[in-house]
Amino acid sequence: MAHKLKIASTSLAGCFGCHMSLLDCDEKIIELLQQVELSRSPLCDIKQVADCDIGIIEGAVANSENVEVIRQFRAQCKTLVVLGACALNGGIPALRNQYSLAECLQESYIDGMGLENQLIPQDEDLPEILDQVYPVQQLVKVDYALPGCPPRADMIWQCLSALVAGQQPELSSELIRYD
Amino acid sequence: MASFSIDQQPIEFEPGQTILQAAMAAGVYIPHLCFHPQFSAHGSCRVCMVRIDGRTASACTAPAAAGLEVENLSDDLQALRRDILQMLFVEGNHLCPSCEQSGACHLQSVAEFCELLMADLPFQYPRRMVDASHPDWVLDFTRCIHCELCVKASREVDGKSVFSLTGRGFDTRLVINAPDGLLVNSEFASTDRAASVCPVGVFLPKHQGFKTPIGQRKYDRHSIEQITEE
Amino acid sequence: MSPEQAQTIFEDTRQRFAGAADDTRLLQYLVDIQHRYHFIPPPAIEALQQILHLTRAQIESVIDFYSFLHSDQAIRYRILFSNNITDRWAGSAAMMQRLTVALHGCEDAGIALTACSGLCDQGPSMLINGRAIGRLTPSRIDDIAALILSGVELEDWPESLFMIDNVIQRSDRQLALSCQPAAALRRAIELGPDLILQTLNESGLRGRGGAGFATATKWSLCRQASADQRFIVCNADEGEPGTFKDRLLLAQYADSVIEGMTIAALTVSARRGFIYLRGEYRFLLEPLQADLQRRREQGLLGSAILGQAGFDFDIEIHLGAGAYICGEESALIESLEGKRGIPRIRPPFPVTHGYLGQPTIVNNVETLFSVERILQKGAKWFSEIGTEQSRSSRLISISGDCEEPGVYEYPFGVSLRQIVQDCGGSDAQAVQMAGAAGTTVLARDFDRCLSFEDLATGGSFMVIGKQRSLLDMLQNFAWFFRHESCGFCTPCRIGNHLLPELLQRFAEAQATGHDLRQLKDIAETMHRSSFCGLGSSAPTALSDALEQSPEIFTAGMASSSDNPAFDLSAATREYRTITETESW
Amino acid sequence: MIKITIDPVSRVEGHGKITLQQNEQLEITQARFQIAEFRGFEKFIQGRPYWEAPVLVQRLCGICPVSHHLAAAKAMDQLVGVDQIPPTAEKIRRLMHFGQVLQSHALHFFHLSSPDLLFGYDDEVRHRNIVGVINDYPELARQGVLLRKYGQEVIRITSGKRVHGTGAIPGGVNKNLSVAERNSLQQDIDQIVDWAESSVELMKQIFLHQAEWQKNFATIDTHMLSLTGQGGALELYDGTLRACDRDGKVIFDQQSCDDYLDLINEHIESWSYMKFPFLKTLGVEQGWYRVGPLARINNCDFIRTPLAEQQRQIFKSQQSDGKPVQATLAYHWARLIELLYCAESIRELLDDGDLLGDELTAQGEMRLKGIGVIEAPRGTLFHHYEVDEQGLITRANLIVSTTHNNQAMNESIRRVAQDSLSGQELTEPLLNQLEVAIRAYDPCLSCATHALGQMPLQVDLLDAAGKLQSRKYKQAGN
Repeated sequence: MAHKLKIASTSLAGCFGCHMSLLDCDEKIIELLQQVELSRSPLCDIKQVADCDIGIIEGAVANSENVEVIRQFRAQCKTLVVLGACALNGGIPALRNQYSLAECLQESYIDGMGLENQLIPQDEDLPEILDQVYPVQQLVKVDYALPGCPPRADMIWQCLSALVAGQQPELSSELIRYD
Repeated sequence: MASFSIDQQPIEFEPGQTILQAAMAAGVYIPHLCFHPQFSAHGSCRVCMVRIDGRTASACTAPAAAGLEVENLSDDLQALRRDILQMLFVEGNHLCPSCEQSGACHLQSVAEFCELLMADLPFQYPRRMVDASHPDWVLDFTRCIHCELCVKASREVDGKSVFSLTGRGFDTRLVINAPDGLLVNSEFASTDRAASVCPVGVFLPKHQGFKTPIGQRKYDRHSIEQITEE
Repeated sequence: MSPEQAQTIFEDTRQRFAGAADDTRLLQYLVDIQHRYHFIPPPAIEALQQILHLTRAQIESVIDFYSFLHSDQAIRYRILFSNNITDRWAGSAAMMQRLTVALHGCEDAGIALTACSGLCDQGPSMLINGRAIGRLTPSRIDDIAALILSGVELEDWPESLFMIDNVIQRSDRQLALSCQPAAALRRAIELGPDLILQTLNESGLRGRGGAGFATATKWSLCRQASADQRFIVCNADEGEPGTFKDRLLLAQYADSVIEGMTIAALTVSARRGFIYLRGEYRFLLEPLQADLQRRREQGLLGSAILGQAGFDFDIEIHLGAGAYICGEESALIESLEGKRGIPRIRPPFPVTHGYLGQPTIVNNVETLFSVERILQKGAKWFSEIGTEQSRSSRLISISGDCEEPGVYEYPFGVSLRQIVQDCGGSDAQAVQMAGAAGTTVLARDFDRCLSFEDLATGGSFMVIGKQRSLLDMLQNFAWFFRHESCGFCTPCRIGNHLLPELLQRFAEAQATGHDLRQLKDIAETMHRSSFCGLGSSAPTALSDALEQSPEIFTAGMASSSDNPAFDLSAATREYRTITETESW
Repeated sequence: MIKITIDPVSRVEGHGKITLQQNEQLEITQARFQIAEFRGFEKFIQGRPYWEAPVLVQRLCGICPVSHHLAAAKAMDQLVGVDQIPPTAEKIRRLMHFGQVLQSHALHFFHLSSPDLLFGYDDEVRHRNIVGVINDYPELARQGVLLRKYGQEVIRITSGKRVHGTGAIPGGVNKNLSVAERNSLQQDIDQIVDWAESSVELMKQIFLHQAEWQKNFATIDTHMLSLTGQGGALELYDGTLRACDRDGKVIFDQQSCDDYLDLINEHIESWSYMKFPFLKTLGVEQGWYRVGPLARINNCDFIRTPLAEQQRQIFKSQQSDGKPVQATLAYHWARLIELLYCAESIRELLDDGDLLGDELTAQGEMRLKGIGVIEAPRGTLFHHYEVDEQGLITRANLIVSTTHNNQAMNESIRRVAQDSLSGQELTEPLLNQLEVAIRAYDPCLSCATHALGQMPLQVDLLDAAGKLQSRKYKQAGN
């Protein structure tokens, strides 16, 4: 029996829209899921990313936990596929880079409307927030970047189905949309 | 008529035309950003780099001459364009998802055409104020690519000098000629050509954003190489 | 500023410039205003708007472009330390530190860095309100601090502080020849334009600015261009880090240079000429003005020069204001026209469409100097030494790690080994040729020759001792180009902005394989696609190092990983500070 | 003391985790659901032009972007002085939103929760997922995928894209439906209604099959908040606020959404980036409540569409005393009733000629404040914006659905911890019960897919001083 490719996926600071676009491959996703083995992914209960053939990341890097996860993925996955504007240029979360972190926290937890009390959350179990939102490729090497918010399903499909078939994906301009 | 070739295809030209002008007249697309047919060449964006008889040069400034062999869409030139385009993407705040210029933005469409998948340089995320002082227009300066088309349009078409570039180097920025630097106190009028010539999303008409549905926007219908600028 | 003060400045400005209001002189007015008020006050801008019919934004954009002009506030003593690598090697950082400490809390003084001030043979150096001070030592710094703290006007400072030495270490036939005012000019009048061009052609003279374009050809093209007027410009914007030979020529051979300009004017029928003098050489302004005046009085400038009816030519001096790009000839012309120094699209070239769109010859100081030599002594005398493609000799400015810095004249074809030996740079690991934008020649290649065929130079020759870090030098050059890129084109504006930060990762030994690749890619993009020579040559030393000295980069790498360096603890520092603050 | 961390529980508007503390007797002394991510939308939207808001803020969530898009658009209607958008615009928006709720509910049930429900929470980890469902119940899986696809297509046709489109603009919409588009949607709608109906049936059977367990698991008695429509109808797009107490008695009703700040405040805990909303009159301790399908089906008096109304009555009959159904797992059932309601409503709307109309926007006098409230798939969603005279946003307040359930989710995992975990060595299936509880809420932690599944279960053994002594990961699979 042919070796089933192992795939992991996760979302960092993002909205999950890229995973949604992956599911927008519709019936084809059933086909794809049967051809691969899932490692850590939102679709299953496997908790840790193991050695994988393909890792899929969406979302930007905004806190210390994101940094840890992205580094784990890079270390464990042979091929890293990065989805979406947040991951590739910070996307909407990067609008926060227009302000300092202090200003953002101040607005949410001190000056916000309808607050009963005022304090900045801080707990040993909470990850530390980064000074700004960073794109993924400023931390780790990216093998395939699929832009878009989210990348269109046909682009994701083109990329993943080629990788699963052991081919080099062709991401031509007709598939590329940044918005 | 004299001719030269672009990617082996013969292109006829009029004396005085640049390579880019001749190509556009012949319907051959050379990716470009800061050039607009209504205005003199600027030469700043460097996206229209081509190879002319083995030498790399910008098509918007290079005069057409008989017998030239011009290389345009070869892999290494497209790669060079991607390297230039990604610099523009990391310089400003080009967040296409929430930009109302999406689908009608030259920078976006040229980059999509050139198959730029990601900008692999450190993003700068400039912080600059939005100028919404004018009743009809908002200016988002963080998207400016310094092409000076608005500067020229204001001067040459509108007969004013509302816009200037100031500063030097990476601090180069667009400013408005008004005592307090605000658009509303300049000579700018809502119908000025300067407002409609921007290839990116600096000039935003107020209250109009997102009125064109996805699928019907300028570059949804045709990709950029099929559209001639008006 | 009180309304009365504002009114005074407004009126004063109007009166000074309204008489001959000329918007091409905008930069000159601004330089003057800056000098007068220690900044450009808003009422002065208003006055200029009124008399020049320019918009406020147009004037402010010029102010913003030049680093010696300021519209924010008056600072009585503006001090700029030359940040050229040779000044740093000579200890400028410690001098700056010393002065900063001494002037701590003094609101009258502002201290910052500037690009090479052209005193590399007598560094470390500084500019104070545009006046140069070299040979800084702790005791001179203390003197300066004391003068500032006691509020002594700059004019009343001891002259000894401002002494500039002009050291000729080696003369060959050109420097050895004295200037006999009018000798060359008389000869030129005898010959007439055609034979002047023929003489220049036979001499093999090529432009000394660096590009090496044949001078006779440039002049012929200018002469042939149909036009109402023609202009002669002497490019004295000697900004290439490490070069100062033009400074010496302007100080000691000004007559030759001016005569070279006059010969050019005769050849192409130009009536006006400019010397574009870099702001850093402001101390040469008055002597040069005096030279010009003397020559006018001698009938060597003005109308009917040497009695020749119709031979009318005069020269004015324009000051730059801290912009390296203005050494590029088309940017220089923009600056002469009073604008920001942004290079123009070429073609057309200045030689047909230059100042005010008219044919203009822009020649380097040394080129014009050589013209005078050639006309004095003949083409054969000039061309009998040198190499096939590089006739005669040229001047080089030697600085850095050598015992005898100064100006040297060598016949073309001399080996670097010879030069290094002559100047006492026996411990050199390399030589930086042609400034920050030039090439780095390692000691193993010292058999290479000074010539257009092999190693061309604009005149800068910085000797790099074994004890120096090449990476440190690259960082210094990266700082320089970030400071000096005009910002017009994409690769130069952004590439030069990104490189210092990347190099810093290597300096901190945090870099990775990814960062190394990125350095190469950015350099390549800048080199291939920049609009002008500044951008395309800015990464030359970096590219040389990547190729010739890869070990300096590997030493700065934490890993060869494809992942970029990322400092998590730096990125979370702000959060920790915020959450540890009790005052929320 | 042993500390157990389930980290990350990503996707509740980002990332969350569960932490438990066990003492030496293995009793659970603390259980917390913490939100570990902070994005700062309220700040960074400041200074942006108001018309960007609907497009920009939908990026809060890729699973229910339309809900954010429309809540913001409704706020923008107020800003541009439009109290009533044209019928075409309103119906296009409603259609878009029905598509949204349909696809989101389908996704949650079929792709994420059905493995727990079909195989049990203690099924083998490698099998307990959508691939297991595809293999064991291929037709059900296919129906789930196609139901979701249909919802996404409704969104695409009305907003231009399946995820993060641009359909709604201040004062209306930017497109209507073409005849061809209408026809294409009509083609499959009967099938969709059928599948929706059979999914409710399936869920009902599952619930009733283990009724006792289903009714008790993670169950807590809470107040409930939702919008209701005309006459107390189930309403997803518009309406007034109604809150009922634990016994189903009205706390307030027919309250204008514009007054939400008089009704709801938020509390901040240092251990979570997610705030804790509460009913102002009842205070922090007593005022917390639940939102979402369970709250909506409990709170409403009837459903306008017949098939869904029938199902609602069956659902309500579970509670003989007429009190609200408080079973946490009943969220799943309520959710599928809403799925059916959406399918029926789409069928009805597609027959409405207004969808093809040309009047897309209305105009009015600019105002400086706008509040838009909508029922997102996971519950009531508040968007509040203030702008300056120039049209730039100066302030914003967003209370997203999942936030309302913050306290309830914490209470539910405490309940599970006490009932099932306390006094035991913790095993993966036991810990999965915590996830099953959270999952019932379908928290939009970038909106809860089976996402809790991606949490590595990290168990930290602490000494009495709270110092870490050892750490092990409860790993499943691999």
